Amino acid sequence: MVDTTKNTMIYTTWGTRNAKPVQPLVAAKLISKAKRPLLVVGADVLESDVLSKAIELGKKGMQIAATGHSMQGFKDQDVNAKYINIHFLATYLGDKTWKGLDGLGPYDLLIFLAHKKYYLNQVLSGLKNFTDIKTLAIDRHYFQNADMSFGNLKPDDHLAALDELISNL
Amino acid sequence: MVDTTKNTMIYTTWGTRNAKPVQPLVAAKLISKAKRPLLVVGADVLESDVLSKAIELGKKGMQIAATGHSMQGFKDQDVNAKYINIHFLATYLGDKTWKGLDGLGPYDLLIFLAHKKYYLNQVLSGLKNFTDIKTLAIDRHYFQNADMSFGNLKPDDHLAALDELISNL
Amino acid sequence: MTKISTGKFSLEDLENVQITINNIVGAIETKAEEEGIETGPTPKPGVSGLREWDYKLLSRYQPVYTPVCDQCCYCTYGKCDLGGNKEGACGIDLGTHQSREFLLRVITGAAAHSAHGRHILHHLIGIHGKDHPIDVGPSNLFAPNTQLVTGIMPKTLGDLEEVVAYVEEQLMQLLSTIHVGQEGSALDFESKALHGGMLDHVGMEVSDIAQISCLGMPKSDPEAPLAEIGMGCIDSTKPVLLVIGHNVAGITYIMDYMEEQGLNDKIELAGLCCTAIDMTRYKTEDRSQPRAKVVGPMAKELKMIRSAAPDVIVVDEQCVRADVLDEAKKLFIPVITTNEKIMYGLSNRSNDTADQIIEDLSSGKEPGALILNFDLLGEVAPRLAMKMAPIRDAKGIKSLPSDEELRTLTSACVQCGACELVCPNNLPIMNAMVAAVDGDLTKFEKLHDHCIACGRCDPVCPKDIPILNVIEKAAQKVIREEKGKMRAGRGQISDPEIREEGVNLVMGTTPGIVAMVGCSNYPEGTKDLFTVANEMLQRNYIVVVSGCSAMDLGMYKDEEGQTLYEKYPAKFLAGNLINVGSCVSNSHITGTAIKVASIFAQRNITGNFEEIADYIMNRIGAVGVAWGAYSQKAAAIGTGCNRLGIPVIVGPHGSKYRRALIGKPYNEEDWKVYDARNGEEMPIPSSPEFLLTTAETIEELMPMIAKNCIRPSDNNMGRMIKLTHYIELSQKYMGHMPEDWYKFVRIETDLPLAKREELLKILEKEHGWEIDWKRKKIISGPTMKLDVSAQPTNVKRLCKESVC
Amino acid sequence: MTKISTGKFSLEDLENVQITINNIVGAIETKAEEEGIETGPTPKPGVSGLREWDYKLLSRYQPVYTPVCDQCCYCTYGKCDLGGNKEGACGIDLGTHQSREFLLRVITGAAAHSAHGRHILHHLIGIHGKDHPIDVGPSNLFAPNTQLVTGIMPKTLGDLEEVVAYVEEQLMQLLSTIHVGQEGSALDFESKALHGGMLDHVGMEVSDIAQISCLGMPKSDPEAPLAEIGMGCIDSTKPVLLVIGHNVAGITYIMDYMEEQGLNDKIELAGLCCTAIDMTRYKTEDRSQPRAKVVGPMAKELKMIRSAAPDVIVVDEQCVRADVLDEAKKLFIPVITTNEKIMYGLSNRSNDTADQIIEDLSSGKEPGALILNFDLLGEVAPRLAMKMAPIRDAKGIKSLPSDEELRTLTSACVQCGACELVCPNNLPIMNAMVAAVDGDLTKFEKLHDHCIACGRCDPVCPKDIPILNVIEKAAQKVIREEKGKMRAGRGQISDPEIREEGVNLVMGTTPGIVAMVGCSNYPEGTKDLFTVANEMLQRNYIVVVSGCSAMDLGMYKDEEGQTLYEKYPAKFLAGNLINVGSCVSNSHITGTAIKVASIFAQRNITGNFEEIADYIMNRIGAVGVAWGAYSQKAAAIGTGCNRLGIPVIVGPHGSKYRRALIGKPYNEEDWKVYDARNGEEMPIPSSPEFLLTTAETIEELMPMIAKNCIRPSDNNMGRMIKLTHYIELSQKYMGHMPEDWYKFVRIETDLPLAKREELLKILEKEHGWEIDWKRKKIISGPTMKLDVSAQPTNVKRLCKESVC
Repeated sequence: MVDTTKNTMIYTTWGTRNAKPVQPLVAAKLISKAKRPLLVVGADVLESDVLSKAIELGKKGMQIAATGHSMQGFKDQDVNAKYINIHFLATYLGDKTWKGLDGLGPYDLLIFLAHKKYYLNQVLSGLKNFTDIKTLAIDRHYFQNADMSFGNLKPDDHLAALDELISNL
Repeated sequence: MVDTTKNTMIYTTWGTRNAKPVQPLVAAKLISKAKRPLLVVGADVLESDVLSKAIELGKKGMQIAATGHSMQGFKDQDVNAKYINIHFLATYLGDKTWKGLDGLGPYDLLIFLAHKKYYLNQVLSGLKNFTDIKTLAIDRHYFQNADMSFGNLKPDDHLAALDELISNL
Repeated sequence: MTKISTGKFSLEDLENVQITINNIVGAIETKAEEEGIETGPTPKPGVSGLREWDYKLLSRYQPVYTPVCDQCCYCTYGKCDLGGNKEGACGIDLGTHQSREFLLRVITGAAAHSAHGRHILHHLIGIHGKDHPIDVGPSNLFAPNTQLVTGIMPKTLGDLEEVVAYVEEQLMQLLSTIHVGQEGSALDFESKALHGGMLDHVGMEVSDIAQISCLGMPKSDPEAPLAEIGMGCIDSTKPVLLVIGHNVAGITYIMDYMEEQGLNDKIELAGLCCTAIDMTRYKTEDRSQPRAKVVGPMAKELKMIRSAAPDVIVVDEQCVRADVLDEAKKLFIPVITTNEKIMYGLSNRSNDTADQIIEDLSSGKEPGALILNFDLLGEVAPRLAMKMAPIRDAKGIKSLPSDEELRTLTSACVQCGACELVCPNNLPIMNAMVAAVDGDLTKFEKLHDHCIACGRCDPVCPKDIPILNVIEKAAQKVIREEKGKMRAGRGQISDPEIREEGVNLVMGTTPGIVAMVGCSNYPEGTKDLFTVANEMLQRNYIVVVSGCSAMDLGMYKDEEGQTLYEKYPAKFLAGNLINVGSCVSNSHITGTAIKVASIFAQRNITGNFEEIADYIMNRIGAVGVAWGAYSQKAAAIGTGCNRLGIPVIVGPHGSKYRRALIGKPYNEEDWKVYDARNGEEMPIPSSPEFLLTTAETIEELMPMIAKNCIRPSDNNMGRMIKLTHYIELSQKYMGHMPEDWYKFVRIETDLPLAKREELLKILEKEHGWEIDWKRKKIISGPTMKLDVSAQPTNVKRLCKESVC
Repeated sequence: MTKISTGKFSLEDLENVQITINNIVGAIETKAEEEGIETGPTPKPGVSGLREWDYKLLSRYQPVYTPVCDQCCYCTYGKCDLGGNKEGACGIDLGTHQSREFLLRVITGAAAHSAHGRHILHHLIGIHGKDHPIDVGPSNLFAPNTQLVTGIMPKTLGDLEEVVAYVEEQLMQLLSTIHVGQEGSALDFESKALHGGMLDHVGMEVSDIAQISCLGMPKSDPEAPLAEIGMGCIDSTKPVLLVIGHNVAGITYIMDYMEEQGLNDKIELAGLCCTAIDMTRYKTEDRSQPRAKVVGPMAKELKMIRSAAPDVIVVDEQCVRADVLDEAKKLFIPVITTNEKIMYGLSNRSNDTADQIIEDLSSGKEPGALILNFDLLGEVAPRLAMKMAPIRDAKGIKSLPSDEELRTLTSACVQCGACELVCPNNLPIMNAMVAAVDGDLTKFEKLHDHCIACGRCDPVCPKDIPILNVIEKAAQKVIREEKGKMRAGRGQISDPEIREEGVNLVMGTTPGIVAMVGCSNYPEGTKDLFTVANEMLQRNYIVVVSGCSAMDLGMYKDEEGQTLYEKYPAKFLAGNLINVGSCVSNSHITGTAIKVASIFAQRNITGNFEEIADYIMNRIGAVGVAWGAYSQKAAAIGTGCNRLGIPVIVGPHGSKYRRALIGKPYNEEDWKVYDARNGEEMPIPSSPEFLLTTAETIEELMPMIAKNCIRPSDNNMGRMIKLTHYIELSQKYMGHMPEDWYKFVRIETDLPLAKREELLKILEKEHGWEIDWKRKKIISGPTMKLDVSAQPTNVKRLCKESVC
């Protein structure tokens, strides 16, 4: 078992509010409890072993918002993935009338995986300050602007943490 | 015994570095170990029961830098107090050639008591970023720009914490 | 050769054509020459034009940085953590970034004043024409800052356009240096900041002399009338028209409409901030009673709105809260914006009829309107106020809790401390809540004065107590008593006044000028300001005030029920209290110092900045105090004073300006100047000890003022007077004899008369000076000599050639 | 009545007097009238002059804020925590504060360009006089941005002064609104930001047309010569004179001195950033070989200095690292500052002799000098380089570690991760260290391209490894191969070119213009830029580049060893690659769009901003890409494009600009315009879908570009072409058919020819459209009709009166 809450070292701060570090089990529970979770997967997924984990997560029934060109990784996989630009996604999420990628209504939990740290932290900064949507980062960096996040992890530990998370869904 | 490390709530942040919260006993040890400590007492000392504690500290042999008009409180008390404007003090402390209030050389620990929170935090911001001098705040607010600080305390708890500190010197 | 000058011309061979010549190359120098005035070395200096002077200042008064943030977020390489003075991605370190941040505040402030100047100048030229003469009172030196900096001696409104254009050009150069990858030296950023501060005073001067010349404002009038001031003086039984801002241009149309329509008695016209001051100046050069009442400075804005008294709010620009529209909406108060700087997202109704606009606003169809057409504004605002008052009465709109509700609300407090944590002054709100539950409102009454009504407390209360409303309700008794008087801004100090008082200032027999300026972000309430002014006036200092400080000072009365404005006359003489006017009138304070150099000392000021600043620094004992400074404008004003060698003290909140300029009295080599008679170095007292610093309390402030009025040029009478006040104020407020008093003693006659013997003993005993006790003379000890004919200067080129 | 115009005049009755008339009231309108041109409704618009247009843009493209900081530290009430969109002490909330912050970045950028313009204009007028004609090539429309915005049609350098003065005035008005207590509406701050962006393009245009007219730069020349570029092309066996910055004014004196003294072959003259570009433009209008070599953009600065190759560094302004002097000092490289914007605290030696300065700098007595006298600069810099080279050789100065040291240093790495945490791109430095210990440098070679050489890693290493030097040393092999070609900036697009290509653009048969601009803060290295340009050029897009992008693009070669500049011609035609020039040349990109409206569509552009922006937004398929945008200038450039209706995509770091402008395609009511023929509403495709947004990767970027080149005015051929590229690029780079492709189909001929049948099937099956399979026609389904004679407009007043 990996302790995903240990290293929350940050380089700069946006303000006084920082993400709560979570363990994989807690993250799994959060996801399980969510009614409309959305897994947002960035293009970094294509450069690592994380892709298979993302697909596994998708196969658990979660809808995937594939940002950047991560769609490449979900082609012909049996997952519900749709492309959307992450900045657009964040914009639409701020609009209470938006019906989601599938037209079925708003999401109650966003789970982020495989993003550029500086970029996602900005997107999360917008969501944190201007929406009520809960956000969870299960990436290998500590995303301080999420509501909850894994800490900074080594690649292997990260994969192990994702495995633990998936096995608890 | 008061736990002075519990409440480190802050309203805004300067950056990623925050003061280490300390217990009175630890503060006392730090002071005892210091070769040239300087107790910097602000004008808020005149409006509270803290004055007697400041005088007790002074009587332990520590030199007092009396900022604002706190000199009023040290008049005819048997303590070594000298008036200095706190902004001047911070300026001189940044100058390695300054010989101190008594001409005997540089200080190795600054202890702060009875200051306006926003004002001292600014002074500490300068010291933190541009000097190597260790700073300790034993005030009733958490001073995040000090190296070490009590947390936010209720007035009575603060007096008790000062008593504990003094008794351990 | 026919000489051409600016102005309008008809030429014979160009029938029916009138040419307006605006600029002629070399015209500044030519004109100056014609008038027998030599132009100094730096007319219209560029960014580096006065860098050598700045470096002189900065070598004695070194920048001290107290960052408000350890990070930089200017560009997308960042954000960067510069903590511990690390370098960011562009190579800038924290110190240099702080100097850049400071520069940014200064030019933001300067731009606020100068953009105001550009606006009102454009407006007034539109009405009065470019040839409208500048008339500021009994002065030949109309525009001391302008002439000093640009070399231009403006005679007409049109002449001022070139001045503003110069300021705009220079400010854009400075703004460009804020960009990533520009200046890399903290000292050069500081020099740029000083440049920006200097420009600010030019911008302010243009604004104020233009409006004084056109709007019937008092012209150097010591007997300018007294206006009513304070929340307590507003009669809310009438329709209340509240004006907020800094630029009176549009408001004059409202005032004229009310006058023409005979509405002066029917509508309560009240103003907040400097527009209020300028409303009391508008058409009062005949000393008639000002037609508007002054509520107070920015700290009263939210309180005034929350009182629900205003029926219409008109805002113009600067120091207007960003939430005025939101707050007003809740209380069904329509808001009219009148200036491009603040439009609040409202529809532009400038081309609609008054009837349409009044209908839409009074029906609530629109929460407000943008009206840039002042004729229309003049009609809409008063008519709307008349219409809104009964509508709002009928709706029974109120904001503050009832007595009953007050008890319920205060009982709800769970003493969590969140409000105290977010309060800028960490005020003891919890204690006041507890006391109020027991019916004791005195703690809230005290809070009311200390509270700057920023409203940060409201949203954090876990019990949803509307804390600010509770404070305001609980303090109703004292608010009703907030009635005072303020002398309408008198404008510049006139030339004859300078002639009379100059010598006393330079010799020190008038102990000093205390300029109390700036905003109302006070650490311990507004009364502190009164306390300081009263003390210094009793000690015969000249107290000059402006803007927020001028307002706040009028809110308090002495034991006899008199405000300081009623108690003290307003000439430029020792022991007088002078309100120069609104924020832009601050230029007259620096202008006064320049005038002393010009009129009393006969120095050439035209394009001759360095020499005059050097003169002022070494001879004029003036100290600026911006006790409640909050804004970028205050940073600009202070920095402009600094470049002229005038030191400024700000309150503790001023530490958040990020940098101070503080000297080191213990470094003897820093306190030397040349004697211009022979170029020899001479030691000077370490005063001013700083150019910009903070003080913690007014008790600390007062002896600081007195001490820092000491100048090398003091004669023995002057030095004795200054030293007396320094020692007395230290003893009175700090409870001690200052440690360094002896350093200012050159000769026994410098010593305060009443204590001379006592002090001679101390000098002998504690400092080892030799005293001739028979003649009560000092034989040895002082590091400086008294030599009133010495000519102290920091500028080598100003020394007689023989030696330098 | 005799008509007077600006210019120089002699008058008979004023003997020997020559009057220069600069401004005549109403002159803009008069002049335009004389030339048969009607002035539009908004010459020289004020801050609110185009607010209605802005509100139209902002209602479809709403601001989206991604704060870089949740706090505000503008004034001493603060700092305030605005987290969760709370209000601060002045009443401003986080969203509004972000819009203010964005405005500040925009005007900072605009000021950087415009202050540069003011400087070089002043300089060139000093040499060539006010009457020097503007000559930018075969164009009657010299200054499209200037004419559009101000209504002025400049003919001479002197005419440009009024233009800059207008920009300065407006920028100061905008800067003033940054002050606390000004604007309270986020949308009005956005409108102000758009105003600032528009001003930026005017300021840039003035800068560039002034220098093109005076410095012998290529004038709309498609055959402008090719310059050498890359760190690998610098010959450090010669004395190396390195120039850094953006303003070539002073550097031309160095180049002339070298030419006169026959030093061109003796000194290696190399440039960084836009000064480098302008050095390759200087005196190359005859297509002669540029005399300077280009090192690259800002990301190469620290690497170039750390290589220890430069013997002298000369800096001017903008995008110069703040630590140049410190870094250079360590390597005994003297630094000369030449511009008031960057003085680095160096002594002003402008009045000293060349010999004195060279002596003091070569002896190490002074680390550098400020020289504002360009004649002196021209002599000192080359002579000093000649003198320094042997001195530095003799000292054996080197910076990069030896092979041996490299191994020791990389072995010292303890894999703590501190460097990766502070790296702006979180680059995998630890892995590269490990690999290097085993002798594998390929990971460092890859890092070198991704690394922007900011140096944030160096100070945090607990083992004091000079990480940046390690990267540079380890990548020596690839650095030596960094040799490419860049076409010298050709300047504007000429009128004849517009006439030829305009119709293809408006009808869409040229699939679009991709303007690749801005800085080098790339997320994944510079090669991405090459990849994008190459792809789009092969697809027949017009690719326009400038500044950093223009440089970086020249660093890469295709399989045949050709750079894109060598491979593609540089006319304004489909499939051409055009380098317009340096940063200020970006104005020619917007200028091109304005020219299409003017020359091809015969619209009046004079003071007619709204109509032209409306035209461009609805008809010209242009997309700006600032993939590595880092600076405030890039924010200003992009925002200026936005006000003209041109969408811009920035790289992921661009999210740190704090706000994007993004539309909502799912809100159908947002995607309607009027048909100007009759004022009826007509639906339009949701393209551009945004005005400013970010993309994550270039694979995502490319289909975004293609899609957002779609415009309502596309004819069926044009739409088919654009759709083909959109679909193909999505499939190629994203691996999927885009979801929304069908929304752009109006008629079967809009469908890509090769896939028509397949796509018709999808339309029938998945979207329920009715298809006539015999005739292969769409019977029902599309929400829009194809009507090439429709005149889409967002501006009601431009519709025929009958209906609107």
